[in-house]
Amino acid sequence: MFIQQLINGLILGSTYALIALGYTMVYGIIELINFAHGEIYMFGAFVGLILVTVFKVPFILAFLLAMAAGALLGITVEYLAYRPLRQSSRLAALISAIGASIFLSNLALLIMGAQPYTFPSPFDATVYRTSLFVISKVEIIVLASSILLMIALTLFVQRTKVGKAMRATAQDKDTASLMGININRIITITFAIGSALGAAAGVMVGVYFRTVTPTMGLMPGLKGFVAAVIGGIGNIPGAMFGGIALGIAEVMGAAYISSQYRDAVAFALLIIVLLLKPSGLLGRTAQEKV
Amino acid sequence: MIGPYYLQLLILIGINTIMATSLNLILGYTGQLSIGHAAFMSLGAYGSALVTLHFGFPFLVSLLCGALFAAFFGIIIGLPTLRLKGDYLAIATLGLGEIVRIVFLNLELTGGAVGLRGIPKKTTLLWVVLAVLFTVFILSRIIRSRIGRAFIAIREDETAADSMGINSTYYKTLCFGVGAFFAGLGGGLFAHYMRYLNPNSFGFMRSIEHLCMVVLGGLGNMWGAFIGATILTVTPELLRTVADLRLLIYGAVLVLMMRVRPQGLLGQPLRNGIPLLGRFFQQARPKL
Amino acid sequence: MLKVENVSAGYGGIKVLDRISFSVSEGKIVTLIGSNGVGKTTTLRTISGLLRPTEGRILFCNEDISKAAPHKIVEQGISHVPEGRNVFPRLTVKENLEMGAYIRKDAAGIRKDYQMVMETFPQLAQRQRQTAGTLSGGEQQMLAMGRALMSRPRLLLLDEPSMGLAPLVVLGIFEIIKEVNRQGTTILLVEQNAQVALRTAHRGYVMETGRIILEDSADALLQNDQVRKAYLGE
Amino acid sequence: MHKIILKAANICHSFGGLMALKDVDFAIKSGEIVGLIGPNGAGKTTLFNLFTGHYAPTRGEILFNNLRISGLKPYQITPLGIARTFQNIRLFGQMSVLDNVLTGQHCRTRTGLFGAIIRTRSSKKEESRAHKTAQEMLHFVNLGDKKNEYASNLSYGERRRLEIARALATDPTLLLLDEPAAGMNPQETADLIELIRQIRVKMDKTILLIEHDMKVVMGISERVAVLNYGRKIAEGTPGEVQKNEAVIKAYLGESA
Amino acid sequence: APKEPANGGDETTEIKIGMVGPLSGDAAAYGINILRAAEIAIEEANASGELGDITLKIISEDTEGDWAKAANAFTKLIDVDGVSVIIGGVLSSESEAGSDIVKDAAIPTISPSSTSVDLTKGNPYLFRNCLSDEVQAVQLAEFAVEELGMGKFAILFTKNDYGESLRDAFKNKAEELAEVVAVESFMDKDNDFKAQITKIKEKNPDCLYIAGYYTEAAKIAQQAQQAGMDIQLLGADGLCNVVFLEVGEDAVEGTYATSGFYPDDPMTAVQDFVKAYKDKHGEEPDMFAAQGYDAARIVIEAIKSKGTTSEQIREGIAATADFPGITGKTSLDEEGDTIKDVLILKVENGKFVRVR
Ligand SMILES: Nc1ncnc2c1ncn2[C@@H]1O[C@H](COP(=O)(O)OP(=O)(O)OP(=O)(O)O)[C@@H](O)[C@H]1O
Ligand SMILES: Nc1ncnc2c1ncn2[C@@H]1O[C@H](COP(=O)(O)OP(=O)(O)OP(=O)(O)O)[C@@H](O)[C@H]1O
Ligand SMILES: [Mg+2]
Ligand SMILES: [Mg+2]
Repeated sequence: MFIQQLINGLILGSTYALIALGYTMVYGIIELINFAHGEIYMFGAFVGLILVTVFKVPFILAFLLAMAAGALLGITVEYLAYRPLRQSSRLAALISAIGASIFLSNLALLIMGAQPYTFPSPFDATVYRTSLFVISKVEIIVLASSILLMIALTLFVQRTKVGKAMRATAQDKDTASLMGININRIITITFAIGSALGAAAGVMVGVYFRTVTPTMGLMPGLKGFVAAVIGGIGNIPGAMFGGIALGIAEVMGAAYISSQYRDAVAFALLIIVLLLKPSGLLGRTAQEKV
Repeated sequence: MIGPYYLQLLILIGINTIMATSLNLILGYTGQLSIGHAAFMSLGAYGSALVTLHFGFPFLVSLLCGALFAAFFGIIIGLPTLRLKGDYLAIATLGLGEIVRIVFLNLELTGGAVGLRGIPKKTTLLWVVLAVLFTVFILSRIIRSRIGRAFIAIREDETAADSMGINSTYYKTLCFGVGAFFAGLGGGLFAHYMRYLNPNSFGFMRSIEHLCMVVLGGLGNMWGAFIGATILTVTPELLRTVADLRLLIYGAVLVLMMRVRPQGLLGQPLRNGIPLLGRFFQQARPKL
Repeated sequence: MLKVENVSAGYGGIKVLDRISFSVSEGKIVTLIGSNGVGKTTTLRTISGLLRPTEGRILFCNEDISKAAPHKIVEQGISHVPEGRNVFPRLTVKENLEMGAYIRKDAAGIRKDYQMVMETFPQLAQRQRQTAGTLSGGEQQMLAMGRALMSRPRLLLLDEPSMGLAPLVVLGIFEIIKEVNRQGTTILLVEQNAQVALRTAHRGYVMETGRIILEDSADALLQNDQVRKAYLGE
Repeated sequence: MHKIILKAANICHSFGGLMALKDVDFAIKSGEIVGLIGPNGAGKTTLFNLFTGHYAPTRGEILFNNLRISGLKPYQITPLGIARTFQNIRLFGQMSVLDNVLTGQHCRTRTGLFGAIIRTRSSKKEESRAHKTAQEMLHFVNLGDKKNEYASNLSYGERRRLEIARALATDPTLLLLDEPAAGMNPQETADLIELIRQIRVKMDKTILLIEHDMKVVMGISERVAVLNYGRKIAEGTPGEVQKNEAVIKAYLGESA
Repeated sequence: APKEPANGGDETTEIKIGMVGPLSGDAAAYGINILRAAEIAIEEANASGELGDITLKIISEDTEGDWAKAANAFTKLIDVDGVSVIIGGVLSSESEAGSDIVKDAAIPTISPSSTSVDLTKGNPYLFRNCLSDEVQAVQLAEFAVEELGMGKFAILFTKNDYGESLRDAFKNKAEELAEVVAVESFMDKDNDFKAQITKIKEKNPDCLYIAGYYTEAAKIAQQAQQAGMDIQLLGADGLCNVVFLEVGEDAVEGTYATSGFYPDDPMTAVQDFVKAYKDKHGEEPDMFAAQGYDAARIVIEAIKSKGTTSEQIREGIAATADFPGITGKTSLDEEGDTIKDVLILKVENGKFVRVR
């Protein structure tokens, strides 16, 4: 049973990781807790759903289009709600983000209604059974795609010029602009990528859990944020590990302590992790230079 | 005479003012990002309601019990987590808030998911006004003292504060304790007004609401907390006239308000992008 | 090469620069000296586009750059070493230098210049993989200089490059400034250390509370009584 | 009179793999002004950080007035009588100038939560005493007329002086100044030198300062220690140090 | 005190009916469905002229699913809008928070869906017309043991008052008749139940009782199927929504659920309602909608029989007996609680069919 629970945690964790990746991306660059990320995730799921069910678009295409739509929405939100606050405190931007999040989820409610929609699964329901555990094809795809995205994203940020420019922008915008970096463009790209990932997560998780609702972004958005922080702010592999840590903590909490205290146990474990590693699992622990 | 609805709004404004001012002490003055304030509120609410129900304590005593109960947990919980900084602290407080909520959801004593019923209605507008004045009085006294300076020093630069001989762990804990005390007071008033308690109203979104009040009003400003609490209590009610569009507009209002006055209504304007909260909330600058 | 005409600028409502005018001709080192807070840094920030002038205009190679964004100005060939170094604290030394060459496309040239910077600042060579935030003050200053050089600027704006540096390094830095200039980069140098600045520069301007009060060749300024008293501490 | 107040024995400190300080021995006698110089990255600021408790030494021990202070936290060390300024100015920006200095008095005052709320007699007395001292400090560094400004609105030179006033307000016996003259012009530097002298004469403090401006170091120090790559390579009077071959090679350069 | 609507000189009397429930947030689906159905009932009543010159007007207030905000909604409806009667709250906590408010204001209130134990006890102004959890759970437990021959039960309940009271009732009965081997919980709106399912699977039960709502229940069914659990699923009225069938697909085949409402019931009242609802909103009404419709009907009948003041409406509602609702024959006991028949539905070929 332990192995099965571990796998359960791993899969649940990778759904969090999918969300956390986009989260941490934006978070790492402009140090903004992009509260609306959960709504972009929801939006992506809806776009994917509508394309597949109403327009009968093939899944892969719908997936890509949803990512594009997510990117577009992310850019719009950034432009309207965050850019005007670029020079202000992080908290002001946080409140603006909360406002944007409330706005978007209620807009979706108005348009789509409150009933959950069912996402038709594009994958067959194959289940692989071993003596120790059971895993389905969708689960493998979810896990694999989160790992792939993490690797791709890490390489992008660490190795490419744009990625480095993102990190530079994250650390000091003025100085970055003195290097010839177009700050607005970099931030736009960041939001585009982060939001596309958010939308991708929405579609993946929508397919995996089968339902799409206007409020589906809230909890996962929160968990994505938690995962991103647990992993170390702005750290892409960290987001992945943070997500998985959260998933496993939840599952183990439910399995071995009490399902009634599932989230409580998960949070308690994570707080303990933070106390041991105050800047996240993979965060830099370098001593502050005085 | 004002009607019950407006009376209720006034009372809620008062309670929210207490919540916002006490969070302001933690966030605005000491610079600690806490998003678990609702948990302290619930501790105070349940604490005071339980002593009223089980021991029949007089109202004032039960309020005090609730507040002390919250303060006690504020300190116990705060002590280990206050080592954390910035968003890491935020996550820890968020997590603790959720833990408190889930515990209440499962405790027999507090009625679990069904909630706690039959709390006598004791809170009146007069009590609320007195409690607000009391809170503001005590908090401003603290802020205008050596302790308040220590709080602000920690907010501005913890390293430098350490160098002034300020034991930042002690003061952060103290600040959480005091903040939790008043949050608990607000919770007690709330419980004895609503006559019913259920953990689900003390979740993460409630904490976020408190946060919005403080930021909207202006960090580190007592009046700001009051104004923020008033606006965010009244706005959703005013918007009831637009039914379907209510929260849609509410969200847009939050965005617009921040656009117009990013420093909060009564906050100080920023100097060249250096936010009110000094280094801490600014994007990382090189520390030379 | 650079012409600043009647430029005013400031922060929020506060006007810091009051219709200042000066020019920097190609191939020269020009220095701007003045006490703390007179607006030297503000001047440089206005030139590099971090601040918008409220009036007047700035011409670079006869093109008006007063409304251009900072990154456009860099592309024009102006590079700014900001006061207080402002290195990217969580990028490594190497990555910081690479950011300096952000606008360049010639990989080979970049590699060559990277070597050049490593030779110029051997102390940085030992710390290529260290994150810049943990460098000592002086090391950060070197890094900021090196980073600016990596963009191969036509005009280099230097804001107090000697601040916090060991005497030996200060001498070295000014040697480097001269050397860079000899290789064809025009330099606008802001310095507290007026003595060295005037000895290095060809021409100097003296600022006082948002205005330029004196301008002359550097040698002449070194001899100027007023300057000697106020800025050379004699 | 000339008793040793600070003594560091065999101090080593490493950051990860990097040895920033290696076997440094160092002592300061009461009433001295000592200069600490050395190339950039030599470990001077790190040494300060060890003295004030911001880091704990990897090896070695530090005694202050015969009390072992290595391993203590900054807030424990400051009350014992060591105060510092920072290389990069670290003021409380959104606090008034006066409040900055009052904060310096923190470890010399006692008022607790109760006293603060009730405003007891003793807390009022203490507060007015603190105000008086703070005003004196501000006048001393010539910032008397700026006391109600926000610290972040001060000019650079003023900030440096405010930091010194704030440090003095902790009533230290030993004052550590990290590059107090950085970014100042010659006139301001001259004023600063005068100020440091006054601190010693009028306030009877022992001073250790890091500085790259030789006019300052050689002008006021009685003794100068030189660090290079984490090791102490020379120590002596300014005259001796200036002539020291190793110091010239590593730090001063020929022409200085 | 309740305010009578001012209708000086008009021939028609307008009665305002308040509605309190979550119209946004996580629980919005429940509130919106109830509101839609109540609106249909009221439009029908106004159109049919059954109330003579009385017209009804519904005023709805959103709670966002938060009971504290529900308190504002109740007070506002009573104090500002002057409603004579309220339908709501939807969630139990909302009704709990409103309980004292409506009692103080003497405004009769009928909740279409708040199931928490003893909710209406001691409050003469608070009523409800939803199936009692006790009755549902007990009857299903008996049915499972006696008709289906089940012996080893597992329970998976949602961590709110609905899930808890179902769990309590089911567990007691099932333990009495057979054996309960596992009891696990989950949170509303959870997506992942594998940890609980894995745990339950270890215990090898032959039957799983899901005390929760349709979305989560469907996912549980699916995940259980995927985990290789071959198990009989049981549930309560919370399952009865098409979403359960759509999401659950073949995993929910064979599930038995108690319900008060069966949309394929040939009864004309039911068919009329289903048609009206479908025409207006394009989807099949669920149990919430049906109960909302019935709550509104009970109010209308009360007005018809007793009169238009709040007190009269209260008397009318309290007197409800053998009311032929679309959710079955409904009577209210002296505490204001419902007495109603329980149906048992089974999922067959992707549709609910009535088995009892
Ligand atoms: N971000 C800012 N916001 C508001 N005022 C500012 C800001 N930066 C500088 N100032 C003010 O503008 C004036 C000029 O500052 P500036 O930094 O240009 O001086 P400077 O000549 O470079 O001085 P220093 O030698 O100290 O670097 C000063 O009075 C300063 O207080
Ligand atoms: N927190 C840290 N992490 C890693 N390395 C550090 C840290 N702090 C300092 N160092 C390194 O230790 C060495 C000594 O630094 P220190 O700041 O003491 O130099 P310094 O003598 O004060 O130089 P400067 O005169 O330039 O200020 C430097 O090489 C620096 O890079
Ligand atoms: Mg300057
Ligand atoms: Mg140093």
